[in-house]
Amino acid sequence: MKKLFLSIVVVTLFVALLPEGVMAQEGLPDPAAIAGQNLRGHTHMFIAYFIAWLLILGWAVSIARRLGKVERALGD
Amino acid sequence: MNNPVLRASGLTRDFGPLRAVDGVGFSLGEGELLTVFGPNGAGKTTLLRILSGGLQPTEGVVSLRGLEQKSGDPEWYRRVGFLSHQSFIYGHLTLDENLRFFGRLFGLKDLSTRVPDRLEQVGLASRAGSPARTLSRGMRQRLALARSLLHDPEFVLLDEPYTGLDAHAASVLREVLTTLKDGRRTVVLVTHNISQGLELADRVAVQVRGRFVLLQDRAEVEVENFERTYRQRVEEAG
Amino acid sequence: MDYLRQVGALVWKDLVVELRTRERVAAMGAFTVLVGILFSFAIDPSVVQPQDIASGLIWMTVIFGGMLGLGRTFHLEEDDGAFQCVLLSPIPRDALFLGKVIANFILLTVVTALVFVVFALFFDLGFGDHPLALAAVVLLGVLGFVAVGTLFSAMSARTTMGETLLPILVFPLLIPVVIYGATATSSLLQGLPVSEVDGNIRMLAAFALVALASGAGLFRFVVEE
Amino acid sequence: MSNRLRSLGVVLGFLGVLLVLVLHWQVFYWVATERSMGVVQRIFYIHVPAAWVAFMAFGIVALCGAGYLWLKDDRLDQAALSAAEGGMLFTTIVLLTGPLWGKVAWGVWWEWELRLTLTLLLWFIYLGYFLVRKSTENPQKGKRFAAVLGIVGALDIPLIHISVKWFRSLHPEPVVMNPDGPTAPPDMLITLFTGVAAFTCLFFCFFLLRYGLERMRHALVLREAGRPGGPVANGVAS
Repeated sequence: MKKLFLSIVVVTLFVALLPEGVMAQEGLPDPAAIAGQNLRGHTHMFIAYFIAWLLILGWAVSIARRLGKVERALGD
Repeated sequence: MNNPVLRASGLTRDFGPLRAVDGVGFSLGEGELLTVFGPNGAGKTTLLRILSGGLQPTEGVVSLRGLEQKSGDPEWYRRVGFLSHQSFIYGHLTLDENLRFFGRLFGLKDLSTRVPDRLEQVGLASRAGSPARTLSRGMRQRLALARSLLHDPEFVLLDEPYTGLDAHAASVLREVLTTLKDGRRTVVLVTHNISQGLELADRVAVQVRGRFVLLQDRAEVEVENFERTYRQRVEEAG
Repeated sequence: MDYLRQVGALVWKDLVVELRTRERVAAMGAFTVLVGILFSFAIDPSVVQPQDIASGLIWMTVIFGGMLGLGRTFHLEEDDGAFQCVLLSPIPRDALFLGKVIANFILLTVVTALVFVVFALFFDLGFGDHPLALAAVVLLGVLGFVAVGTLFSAMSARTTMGETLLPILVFPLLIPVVIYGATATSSLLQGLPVSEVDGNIRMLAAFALVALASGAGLFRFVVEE
Repeated sequence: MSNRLRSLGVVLGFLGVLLVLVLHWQVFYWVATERSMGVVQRIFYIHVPAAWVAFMAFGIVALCGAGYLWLKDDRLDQAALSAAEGGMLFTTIVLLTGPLWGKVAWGVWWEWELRLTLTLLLWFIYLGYFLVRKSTENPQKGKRFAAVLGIVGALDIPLIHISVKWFRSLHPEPVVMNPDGPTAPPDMLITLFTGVAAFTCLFFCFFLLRYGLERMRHALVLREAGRPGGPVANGVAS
C-alpha cells in the first residue's frame, strides 16, 4: 500500500512542477504575444495549480499514513 | 408461570464500544412482576428504556402479546407505562395541566374524570392547581407515577421508584404497586432494595455488566441467603 | 383527529409554558429592540438613507433574535427532562415536529411584529401600500426559518456544543429566505406593486414547504435514541 | 481493506494520474490562451472540475446518508464520510483557486460569482457536517445527525442555487466570460472535459481507499471492544 502512494506522489509532483521547468528552459514566453495583463496572470496560474496539487497530494499522503497506522494496528 | 405475554430475547445495546446491555432474554406471564437487582452501571436503566421503546436495541427483539416493538410505533407506547427515577414533569404546569397534557397526547377522552381520580389515588388531589415545581421530591414521584399509569398500560416499567421517597410517599407507592398486581398487568421493577424488591416479585433477576447472571422464580429464592447469593454473583461477574 | 389534538396539546403546552416563564419572548423582544437602537447609532443617516437598507436590517434582526429563541426551544425541554416522556407517548414524530414549529412560529411572529414596529419608529418607515403582501412575505419567510431552525435546534441541543452549533448549521441553509425575504420586503416598503414580489412569495412558500416536509420526515432520526 | 476495493482504487489512481498528465500537456501547450483574460484563464481548467467534484461528492454524502438512516447499515455512513472528506477538499481547492483567478480577471479577490458563491456555502455545509458528526457523545447519534444535515443540505442546494442566481441578476455584474458555455471554442471544452475526468478519477480513487480505511478502523474498534464476529476475518476487513 505504501509503495502505491509513493508512486502516485512522485508522478503527480513531477507533473505539477513540469510547466515551471519547461517555461524556464524556453526562456520567457514571447513578450509580444503575452500582453502585460496576461503576464500578471502567469504567476497566479502557477500558484493556483500548485495549491490544487498540494491539497490533493496532502490528502493522498494523509490517507496513506492513516492506512499504514490502521494496518499495523490490525496486523498485530 | 402462566402463558408468556412479554418476550424479550437477545437484547443488546452498544454506546460506541461500550456494551451497556448484553444479550438479555426473558419472558413474563400475564400479571407477573419481575424484579431486577444489580449494582450501579449494570445497565438496568438501559434495559428498561429499551423495553419502554424509548431506546432502540442494537440487537434483539421485544414483543408484547405478539406485537413486536418497532421504534416510534404508537401502538407500543399505548400499552407501556414507564416510571423513571427522575420524575420528568413540566415544572411550570400545574399538576392538573401536567396530567391533562399527557392524557391528550395519549388521546384519552375522559380526562375530566380520570385526572382528578388519579390525583386522588396518589394523594395529591389537594395540590391539583399548584405548579408542579413547588412539589417535594416524594410528591413529584407520585405525580410521575400517576402520569405513567394514566393510560392504564398493560406493561409497566418502574426504575428505582422508591429512591428518595419519604415514608408516606413510599407507602402510597406500595399501595399503587399492589393494585398493579391485579393479574392483568405485567411489571418489571428495578431496585437496589432487596426487601422491597422481593416483596412483590413473581420472578427475580440479577443483572451485572449488561447480562442476567441470575433469573429465577420467586419460589426458588430463599429470602435469608438471597443477599449472599446476590453479592456472590456480583463478584463472580467481576 | 387524534393527530390534530396531539399537535394542539403540544402547541398549547409550549405557549402556556412560554407565557408563564416569558423567558424567551422577553429575551428576544429586548434583543430586537436593542439591536434596533444599535443600528440607529451605527448608521449615519446623512450618508445612508435608512429606508434603503431597513429591510436588510429587519431581516437580520429577526434571524438573530430567532436564533436566540429557537436555540432555547429544546434546551428548556432537556432541563425538565419531560421531553423523554413525550417521546414515550403515542404521538407521531412529525406531529411532535409540527407542534414545536407552530409554537415557535407564533412566538417568532410576535417578535417579528415587534421588530417592524421598532424599525418603523426608529427609521420612520411606513409599512408600504400593500401590508397584506408584506405580511405574506414575512410570515412565509419566518415559517421557513422556524421549520429549519426547529429541526436543527433539536439536533444541536443533543450535541456537546449545544446552541453554539445552531447558527453554523442553519445560516448556510437560510440564504434563500434572506434573499427572497429581504428583497421583497424592500420593494414593498418602497411602495412597488405587489406584482413585483409574486416570484419571491412563491419561492418563500417553496422553501417553507421543503423545510417543513424534510423536517417532519427527518425529525424522528434526530430525537430517536 | 478488501483486495477488490484496493485494486479498483489503484486502477482509478493511475487512470487519474494519466489524465492529469494529459490535462497538463493540454493546459500548458495545447489550448489557446483566452484573448480577454490571458493566461490566468487556465486556472479555469482545475477550478471548474473541482467544483463539479465538490457538488457530486455532496450528492454521494446525501444519498449514502439517506441510505444509512433507512437501512442502518454502517458501511453507508462510512461511504458518506469518505465522500464528505473528498468533497470538503475539492471545495477548498475551488475557494483558493477562485480568488487567484478573480483578482486578475475582475480585479477583486472575491466576486459573488454564482459558482464561487455556491461553493462557499457548500463549504460551510460540509463544515457543519463534520462538526455535528464529532460533537456527540454517542458516535451513532453523530452519524445520524450528519446524515440528516446531508439530506437537508442536498434538498436546499437547488433553492440556494436559484436564489443566488436570481440575486445576481438583480445586480449587473461585469460580464464573466464563461468558456463552459456551448459557444466556447472546442479546444477549451476538450481540455475542460479532461480536467473533469481527471479530477473525478482521482476523487473516486481516494474515496475508495478512504472508505477502505474507515472499514478497517471500524473493524479495529469492534476488535478492541472485544466483540467477536466483527468483519475482521484474517486481519483484512471486507
